[in-house]
Amino acid sequence: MNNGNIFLDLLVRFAPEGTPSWLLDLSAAGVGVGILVAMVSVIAMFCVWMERKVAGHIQCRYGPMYVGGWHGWAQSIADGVKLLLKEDMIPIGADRPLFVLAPALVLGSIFAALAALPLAPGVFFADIDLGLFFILAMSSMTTIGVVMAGWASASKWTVYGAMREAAQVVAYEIPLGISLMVPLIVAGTFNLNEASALQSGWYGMHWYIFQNPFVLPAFALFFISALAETKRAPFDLPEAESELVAGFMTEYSGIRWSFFFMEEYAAMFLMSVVAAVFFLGGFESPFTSLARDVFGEQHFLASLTAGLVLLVKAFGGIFLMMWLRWTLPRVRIDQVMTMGYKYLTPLALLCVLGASIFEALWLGVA
Amino acid sequence: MLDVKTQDLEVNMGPQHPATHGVMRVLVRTDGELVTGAQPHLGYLHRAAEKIGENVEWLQYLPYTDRYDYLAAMNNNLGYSLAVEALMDIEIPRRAQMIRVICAELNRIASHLVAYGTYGLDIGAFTPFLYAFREREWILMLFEKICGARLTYSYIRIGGVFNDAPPGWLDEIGHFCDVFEDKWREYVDLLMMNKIFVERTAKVGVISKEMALDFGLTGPMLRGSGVDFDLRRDCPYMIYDEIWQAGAYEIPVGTGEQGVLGDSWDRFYVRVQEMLESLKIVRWCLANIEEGPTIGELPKTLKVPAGEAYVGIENPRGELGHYVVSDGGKVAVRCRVRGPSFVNLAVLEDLLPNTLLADTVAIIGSTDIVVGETDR
Amino acid sequence: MDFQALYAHLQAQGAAGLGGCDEPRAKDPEDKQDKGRAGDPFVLVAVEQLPAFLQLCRDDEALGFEVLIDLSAVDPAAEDEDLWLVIQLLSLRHRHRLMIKSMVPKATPCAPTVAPVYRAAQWHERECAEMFGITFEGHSDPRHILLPEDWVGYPLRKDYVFPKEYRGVSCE
Amino acid sequence: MSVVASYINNIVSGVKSTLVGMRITGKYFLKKPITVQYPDERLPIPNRYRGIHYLEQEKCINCLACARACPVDCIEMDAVRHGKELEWVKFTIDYQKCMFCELCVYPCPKDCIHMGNEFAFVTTDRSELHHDLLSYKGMSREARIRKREAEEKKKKKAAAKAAKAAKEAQAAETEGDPPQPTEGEA
Repeated sequence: MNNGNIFLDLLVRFAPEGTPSWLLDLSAAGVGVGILVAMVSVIAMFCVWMERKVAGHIQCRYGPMYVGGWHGWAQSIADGVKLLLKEDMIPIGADRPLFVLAPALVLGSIFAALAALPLAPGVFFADIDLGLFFILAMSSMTTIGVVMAGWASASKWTVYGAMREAAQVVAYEIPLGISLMVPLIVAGTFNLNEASALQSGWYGMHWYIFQNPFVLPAFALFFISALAETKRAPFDLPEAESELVAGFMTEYSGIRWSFFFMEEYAAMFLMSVVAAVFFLGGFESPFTSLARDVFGEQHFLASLTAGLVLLVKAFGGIFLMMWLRWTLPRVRIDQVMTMGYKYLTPLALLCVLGASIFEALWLGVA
Repeated sequence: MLDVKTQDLEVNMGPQHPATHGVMRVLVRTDGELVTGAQPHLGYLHRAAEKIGENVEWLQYLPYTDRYDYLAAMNNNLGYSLAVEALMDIEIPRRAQMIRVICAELNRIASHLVAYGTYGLDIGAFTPFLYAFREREWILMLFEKICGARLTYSYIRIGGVFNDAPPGWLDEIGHFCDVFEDKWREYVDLLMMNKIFVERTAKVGVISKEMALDFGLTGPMLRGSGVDFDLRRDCPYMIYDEIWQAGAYEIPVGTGEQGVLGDSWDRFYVRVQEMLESLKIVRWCLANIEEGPTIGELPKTLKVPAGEAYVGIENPRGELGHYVVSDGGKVAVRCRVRGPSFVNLAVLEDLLPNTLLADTVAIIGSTDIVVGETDR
Repeated sequence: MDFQALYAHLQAQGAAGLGGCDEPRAKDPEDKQDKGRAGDPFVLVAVEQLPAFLQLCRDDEALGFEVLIDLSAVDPAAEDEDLWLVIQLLSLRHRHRLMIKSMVPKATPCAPTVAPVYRAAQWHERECAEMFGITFEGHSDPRHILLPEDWVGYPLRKDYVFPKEYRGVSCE
Repeated sequence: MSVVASYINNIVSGVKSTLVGMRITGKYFLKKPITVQYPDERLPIPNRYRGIHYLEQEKCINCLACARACPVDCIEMDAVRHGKELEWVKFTIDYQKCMFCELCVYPCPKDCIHMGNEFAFVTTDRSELHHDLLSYKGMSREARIRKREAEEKKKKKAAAKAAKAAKEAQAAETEGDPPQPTEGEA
């Protein structure tokens, strides 16, 4: 029986008789966290490499080509090692405890949010009924870390970056949440596993965006808000390298800086997975349904296919984010606010209204 | 009511800042994101070019002219050469004039490409920068073929040009012209007409016609404010008058199409359009170029008669003036350089207050300065 | 208008401080010492009257010099008693130029500021002041512009001696 | 334009221009990059490239024209003249100063200094930027041979002259004229 943690299940199965249950719980959590951290780090590193390659090819160049041989695949690892070995600098005027805590908080909260993601049907770190709620709450925590970093650095540029981040995230949490309500109305659940499973009809094409005409515009709104949430161009104002030097992370260097960097890519992955689950069918696709038919519902190959389908969808979203970043200029802070409050929020509300009416009529008919 | 007042923040933009296009410092006083005062500080790249001009021989000064506006070195060479030639009585062969015009106009395109690319960078779009540099690279390669250098050409000399064009060079330029037009379309679509770019630059940093004249702005800064004036047409030098009479090119002027007349977008669009006009001039020269000598008859040692002359030419950034004074000796008495960037930059003091911090970057970018020239 | 017409017009208008003109001429074959004079013509204006003169140049319809292109100075020789203050004007309407020259004695290097007439002159005057040591009376922002505030001497003067060091940094 | 119309227009134009931009960047994403992988591949360097100088030492006559033309005085040359032949001491270019303007190339009467296509000139020591263009110091073998030949010729000539003078002197002596002052030199 699934009690919410597959690692605990495995441990219970293989642990020697008489092990105290708190030890089992603790070790299961430890293993889970370890795997999560490793997985997210690998994904973030891959995303960094991918970003550099995508940017390169969009700009008629190759991007990294040397480290590791094939298309510079080991570039991120090399960079990571370099960043680890760099001198850890804390500015003299900085607020030391906050300065040190900020990257940890940023990375920690994004890891916590990622814990709620499903890896494959039935494979997850934490099965939370209010999963989406948890993800949104945790990913908002990063803002606190960013503001802390900006303030603690004792630099004018970082304060600008931090204030921009705070204003931007406050503005975009609203359309982000509201636009997510549209698929929630269709799905009726906050649980990511369940939400994904509900799209399995129509040979795996019964995605929410096809279930209700208002989900597609909601998806566009969600995607734009997610860009702003993750500080991606054209909403990368907190960093705004041509205006604020490097924004809130101006004073950071070495591994602490790389935490912010990893957070950005982890957040991109998180948002892409959420988009995939709540708009684009989650695990479901014709391949998934085919694999299920061929191998059987519980077969691990079916699960693998499902997991890969989700991964492909997530990376599709990440690619779109990169594509946008290397196409668009940056918006100004007041335009960010205008866009958030005057365009995205009312449009998202309209989508909710439309989806509700459609759903009510549909259900009424059916 | 509560009277809440925050303290103004003084921020040093520069000397090392991505938006100042070199080592310039703008002391910005801000109230939150709002800029309440700005003061440009120059001189970080001051290399005493004018003093050097008084200490080296006439021809030896040529390489130094490359170095003030290093993005348009051909134009600088040309300006200096014309100023010295104004004192001397020499006939410049027609082929040399044609090659001069081709080089100057290609260099104008290259310079505007950098302006376009870096402005995109200021606004936050990275990709147009590399697209622009791709075409600029081509132009630099063409220059490399004719004079051997990519940035500091020292090619246009007093009395003509140093070398004749190598075989096939003119055909390559023809090919470049054909390809460039398609790419130009992409520049406009990708950045100039992008909604975010328009929002960021239209109605930002508006320079009225009166203000432009009062500040002595020239070049695209002036034309962006709707003043139809171009030295190539209105104070013609070399063969530009002939080209204008032939109807080969037009002068783009700001129209306020996307916002207000004289805003950053207008200034920028003038530059982008100028690329195409320069291309037309190059095409005309390619069609009309003839064989012939490329250097006038010069004495072995350059002798410049006593006197003084001022010659202003249309640099990509505005009027580049050289005021040279000679006493008949081997060395200039005075070699004054009127750099357009220097003059155009002065407008920042009045333009920046009451804009947002992000606009500051957009406005500095729209003046398209080269710090090598402001500081000389 | 060409230079003669401009000069005649200036004379007719009774321009303040107008003190003659100088035009290029060929070498005098009789005189061995004479080098002739090449280049552009200019008008000579008394330095105290410069603002009034420029005001006329700007506001007179026939002259119509909207733009002050350049303002700089020349130190002709170390032994010379005057600095030249040289101003280039440009008329966009009439497409003509005018070079104006004023003599500023080295003994009392003072000139009235022309920035109220042409705002463009402000930075040029700052540069001129630090490079030649000309004091522009009434200038609103008399800071150095290209050189550091504590720079000693006026570099573009012919009698300028290059410093051996600046703030402990050797300049040799 | 009414507020609503401009509101909708903003959305439409924003989406449209974004799509146009994405089409362009997407097009280049699929194309082959134009850059070359520098140390492995190199772009061709044109003939007129202004790189590190090279000197055709055989032709050079040590006339200093290039050194005089140099705006930064970075060329130093020194040679001892033995008749027509040159014994080279140095011909250095200080690449800390050189700005590759090619002004030294044009005035050369013998067309012997050129700018090559070598541009990578990386050292860890500034003194190495003081580059000696000489391929040999002193005199070349040919020059030495020529010098020796010239000297021999000279000697022969001198000998012949001396012999002639001696003959003349003898003749004069036999004629009984007073000796001439030039005789002492012979």
